[in-house]
Amino acid sequence: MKTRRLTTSVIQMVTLSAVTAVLLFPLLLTLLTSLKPAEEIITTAPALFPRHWTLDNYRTLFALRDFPRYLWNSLLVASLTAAATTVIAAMAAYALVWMRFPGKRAMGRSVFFTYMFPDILLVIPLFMVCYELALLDTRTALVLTYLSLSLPFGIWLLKSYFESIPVSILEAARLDGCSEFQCLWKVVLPVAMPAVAAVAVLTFVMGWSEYLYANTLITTNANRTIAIGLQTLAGYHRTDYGLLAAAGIVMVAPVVVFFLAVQKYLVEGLAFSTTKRPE
Amino acid sequence: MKTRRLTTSVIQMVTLSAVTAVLLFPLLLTLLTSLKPAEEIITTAPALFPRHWTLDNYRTLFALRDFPRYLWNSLLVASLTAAATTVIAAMAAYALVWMRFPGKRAMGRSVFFTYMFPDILLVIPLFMVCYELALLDTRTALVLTYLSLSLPFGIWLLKSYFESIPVSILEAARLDGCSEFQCLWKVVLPVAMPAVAAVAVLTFVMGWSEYLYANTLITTNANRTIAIGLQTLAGYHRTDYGLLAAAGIVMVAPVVVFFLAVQKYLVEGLAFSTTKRPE
Amino acid sequence: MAEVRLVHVHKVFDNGAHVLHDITMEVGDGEFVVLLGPSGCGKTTVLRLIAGLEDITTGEIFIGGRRVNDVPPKDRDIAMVFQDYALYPHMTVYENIAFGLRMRGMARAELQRRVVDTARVLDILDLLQRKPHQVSGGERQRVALARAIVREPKVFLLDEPLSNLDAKLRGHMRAELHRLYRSLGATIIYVTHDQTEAMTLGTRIVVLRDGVVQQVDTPRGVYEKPVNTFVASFIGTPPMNLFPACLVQEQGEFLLRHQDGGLALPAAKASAAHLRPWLGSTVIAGIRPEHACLHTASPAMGKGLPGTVEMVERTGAESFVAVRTGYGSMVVRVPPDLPVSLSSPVLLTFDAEHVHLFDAGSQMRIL
Amino acid sequence: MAEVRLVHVHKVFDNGAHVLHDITMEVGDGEFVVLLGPSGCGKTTVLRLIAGLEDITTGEIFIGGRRVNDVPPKDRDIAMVFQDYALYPHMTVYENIAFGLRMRGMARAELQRRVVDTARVLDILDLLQRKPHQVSGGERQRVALARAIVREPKVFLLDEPLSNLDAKLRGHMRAELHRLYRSLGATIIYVTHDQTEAMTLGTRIVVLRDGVVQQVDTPRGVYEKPVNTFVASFIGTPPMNLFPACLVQEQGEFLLRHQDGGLALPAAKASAAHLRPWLGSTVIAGIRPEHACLHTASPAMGKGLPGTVEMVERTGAESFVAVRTGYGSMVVRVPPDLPVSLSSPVLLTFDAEHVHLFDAGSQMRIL
Repeated sequence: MKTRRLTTSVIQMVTLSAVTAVLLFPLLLTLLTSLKPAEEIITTAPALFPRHWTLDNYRTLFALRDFPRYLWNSLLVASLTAAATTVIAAMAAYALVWMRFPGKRAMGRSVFFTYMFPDILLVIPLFMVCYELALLDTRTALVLTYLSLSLPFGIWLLKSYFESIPVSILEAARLDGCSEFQCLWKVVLPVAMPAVAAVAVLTFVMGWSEYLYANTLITTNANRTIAIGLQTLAGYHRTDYGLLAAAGIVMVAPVVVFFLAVQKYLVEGLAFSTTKRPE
Repeated sequence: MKTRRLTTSVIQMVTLSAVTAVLLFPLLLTLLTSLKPAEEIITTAPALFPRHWTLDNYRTLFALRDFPRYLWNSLLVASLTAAATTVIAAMAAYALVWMRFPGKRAMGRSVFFTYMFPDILLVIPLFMVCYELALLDTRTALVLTYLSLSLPFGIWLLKSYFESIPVSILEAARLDGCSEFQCLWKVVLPVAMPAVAAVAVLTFVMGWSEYLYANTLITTNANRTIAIGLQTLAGYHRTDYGLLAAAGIVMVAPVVVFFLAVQKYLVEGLAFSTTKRPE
Repeated sequence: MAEVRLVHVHKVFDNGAHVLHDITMEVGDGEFVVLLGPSGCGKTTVLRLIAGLEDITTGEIFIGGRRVNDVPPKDRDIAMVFQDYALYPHMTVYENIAFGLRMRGMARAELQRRVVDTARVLDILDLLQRKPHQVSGGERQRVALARAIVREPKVFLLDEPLSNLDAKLRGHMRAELHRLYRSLGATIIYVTHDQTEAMTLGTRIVVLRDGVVQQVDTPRGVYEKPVNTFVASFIGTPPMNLFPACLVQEQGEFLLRHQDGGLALPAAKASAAHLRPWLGSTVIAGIRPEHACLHTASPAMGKGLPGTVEMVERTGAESFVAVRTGYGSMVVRVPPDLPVSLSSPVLLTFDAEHVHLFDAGSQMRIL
Repeated sequence: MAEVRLVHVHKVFDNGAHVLHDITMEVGDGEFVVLLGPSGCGKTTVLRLIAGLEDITTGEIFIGGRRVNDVPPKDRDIAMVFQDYALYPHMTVYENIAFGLRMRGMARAELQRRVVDTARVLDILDLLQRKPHQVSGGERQRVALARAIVREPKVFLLDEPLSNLDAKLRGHMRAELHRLYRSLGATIIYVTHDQTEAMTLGTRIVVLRDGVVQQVDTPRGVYEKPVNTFVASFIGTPPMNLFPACLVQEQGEFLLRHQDGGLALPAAKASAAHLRPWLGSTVIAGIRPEHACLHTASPAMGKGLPGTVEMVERTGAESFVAVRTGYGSMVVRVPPDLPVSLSSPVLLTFDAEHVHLFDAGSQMRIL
């Protein structure tokens, strides 16, 4: 028995490591590239691991005048998007699930339809809208645009989760003296914390890494986000893969850290039901 | 009573129309723009509706030598992606939910982690991989890339849905003589039809409208998809918004038609649980 | 504490389902009234209307003399125990119990005293710091009760509170609810489909069917004088045996005639004037399993309904024998050890004192 | 049909939970064996091991003499009825019933004949074209049974098949299951936590607790001679009254002494040699509610256990009185109309023929 369990553990670890390696291979490749000197990257026989480990690429990156500004812009836009999406989506999903109003069913469907809409189609109309509102080349325009992209998904995910909460808990809260807003704030949100966390993280990542709209709506260097910054860098340093890889790693680092911190919540939040083992 | 119900109906319809209009406003704007002559688009006082309705933009579009080819490429890539994703994701989700193997739990989490990964970060490594495999500038490269992007989402969505299927149904099927593959094919897939349809549609839309990778991995005009085609058009006809709008409408039309046809399935597929009215 | 009154209440759902028809009932101050009926009869909807969780379509509801049609749930001063307990999963037991008081702005010291007092009454003092998922089903039930009791509401509404417990625990909690009711002197409205709960807990029972009140009476009244065949067969396990018989009068005696003889109705019960309209016509006779008697000795021993043994169910403390007769299958209660063999011929006699008669058309009670 | 044998079966789940301990049992050809126990006792796991839905950790399982440890579920020739029925929601009732035959490649005509025959037996002929969600709970139950029966398997496994039905339907389906069992002559293994089902359906009962077999006996044996206090209190509603008493011998008679007197054990039951080891020490006495007698007339009327009435539960056909005594609360079964007032003093006497004695330490039966 004991030997068998040990064997199982070993098999588990090996399998797991292999799978993780495959899934994370692109990330690993980028990380290793970012730690190579230039002559090891552009070569006829590239190796996986650097022969000479170096932080030169990172030094170069942070010495670039605009890079910290890109980081700050992305942080600002992504945070505001995440916060606004979470709050608005929570209220909308609450109304869609538990309040009665005309056209509710159709509205629920529309939300999903919007979610399915190809982003690229909205570029031209959104550009026109921003132009009319004199919002072109502002970070406000980006936040508003990202909101319109992330809300459908956020509402849908929270709605799915809310639907798994028994309505009796809300009714108990109402009998206990809660207003609708207090029901949402004191009962639904704490119970749905995993889904709320998922929406916040996914929205943050979207805002952090979005490229198409950031490229269309932002025109001056001062307002560029890091996704565009990477592209700009690629323009100036077309063949400097080491520098680009370092920028990529810097860009993804906060996301990975954040994800690892909240992963338990996220997974719970997305596994709506669990197959229970029979007694 | 009757009056009241009528009033409710009217309110419902009005609300619904208003909401739909807001949600579909960008699409409407694009549609109307595509039906305007050029002089009505580039003007200091643009109107919502065309004064002169025209199909000129569409005529111009289809007269462009490459446009039909872009459409065909997109159709091919999107269909293959959708088909492959659905089949592979179904098998993977089945294994993750109902089969036992080491590291299953961690693998389930990895899937979600991958889903959360910013696409833009993968551009460089995927470019390198395609280069090594001599797949640059092929539609195969696009399909493989899109698969790697859509599988995590597809697996996650099907897994969530599968988890809501009682395991006893599968066990009954096994006792009735089904192999694992027959369980998937004869029991799970028909029951999970809504989720399967959702994955197929969403994946198709993704492949149909993806821009970043199509732009990176495809270099010759013959292999361009319609998303890149639009960008190319925008390059040649930078200010011809009417033409761009027409291209956008052509691009989104099959998606809208397809969506309307299967929307009932989709919505059912995504509402995992329903709040039951008490007796 | 207060009384609750429903006056001509109707409920029609948005989808057009007319689930409650003209419900008029009164629950006196300090009464324990049980709403009993099969699933889908609308009993839970009545409770939800009283709580204010659903709007009533027409009619009026009064709590403590005040019309509450338009009063929101939180201002009706009622407490409800839900079938699934509806505990807040993210709060400890203490916070669950305290939540309602806190929302009403009670001072901290008073709140703490009340929560601890209530927890002591329900014997859950040592669970206060746990989360709901860390306590057992029976304990969760107690927490739900504590949350209702701590508020000291005018009326308690209980929606099938024992249905999620296993049989053993259900018996135990039934006794405890009874004790609690006596010590609180509360007004309680209790919904169940379990007639044992209704019989043992209620001071009065309201039997509902398809949204219509069938009978309002004490448990004993409902059991001994069901107003129609529905109530007669719904109350009692196994249910009352119902069979058609012809009512005749012979030598001044009322007689239920069946193919193999007749059953004389006791003079004390059968008043000639009352039964005359049904003379000569077929009525539905009802007899409970414990008021029928099984004779196995000799099949030719005299008056009685002959039949053959179809099934024997022995529960240990008693046995029930299903006998196939000319009027269908009839169940008789017999002592646990009575030797009965399947397919053997037997004779049934009935205790005439306990025969029920119903009109064949309206299904309403005659006698 | 075939017999089923489990030999020293253990089950340890992946998470390390050791849910079954050394289960050895035999189900004869054509027997109806009920696995009975509280939730969490492992009874469903036993069924799933026999079905092959779980692997056994150690031990052996034989079906019809063939060792099936490594035989996949589909080749064990067993049929299972699941607690939630597990009907295929996308197939009609006909397709549900036919699926297992179709998977085994049965010819179309033969298949159709078998499905229709089975549907006729279960009285669901007119439902064949409906989907499962279009039929009622009781009908779904019949479809699940039909799906099992149509295969004509060696063994039927039923996992709490009646637990999702309401009380009325449950009684009805119980009778029908009994009828079906008699007509099929099948080997049935039936899991339940409901002792009424176990008592009325099983030819033998296996009582499980925490993954250990407590007793294997006929319903009557389990009820009348429970091997330990767990079985004694698990079987029977309300449960057996258990209380400590001192076993002494006075004038050649064995006596259970309690504070207010004693209870002489009948000579026929009490053999001196057998009871000697416990003489002078405290044992646990057990008496069922129907074997205790309540005396209300005069509190000073003689020998008996005095107490006060704590609660009266009247179910209509009978009443149960809870009496608080020096040994805790005891429940007595009394006639339905016996007038008993709360808090009044009463005297309990016990039917010595039906007293059970258990060892205070091991909780095992002595007498």
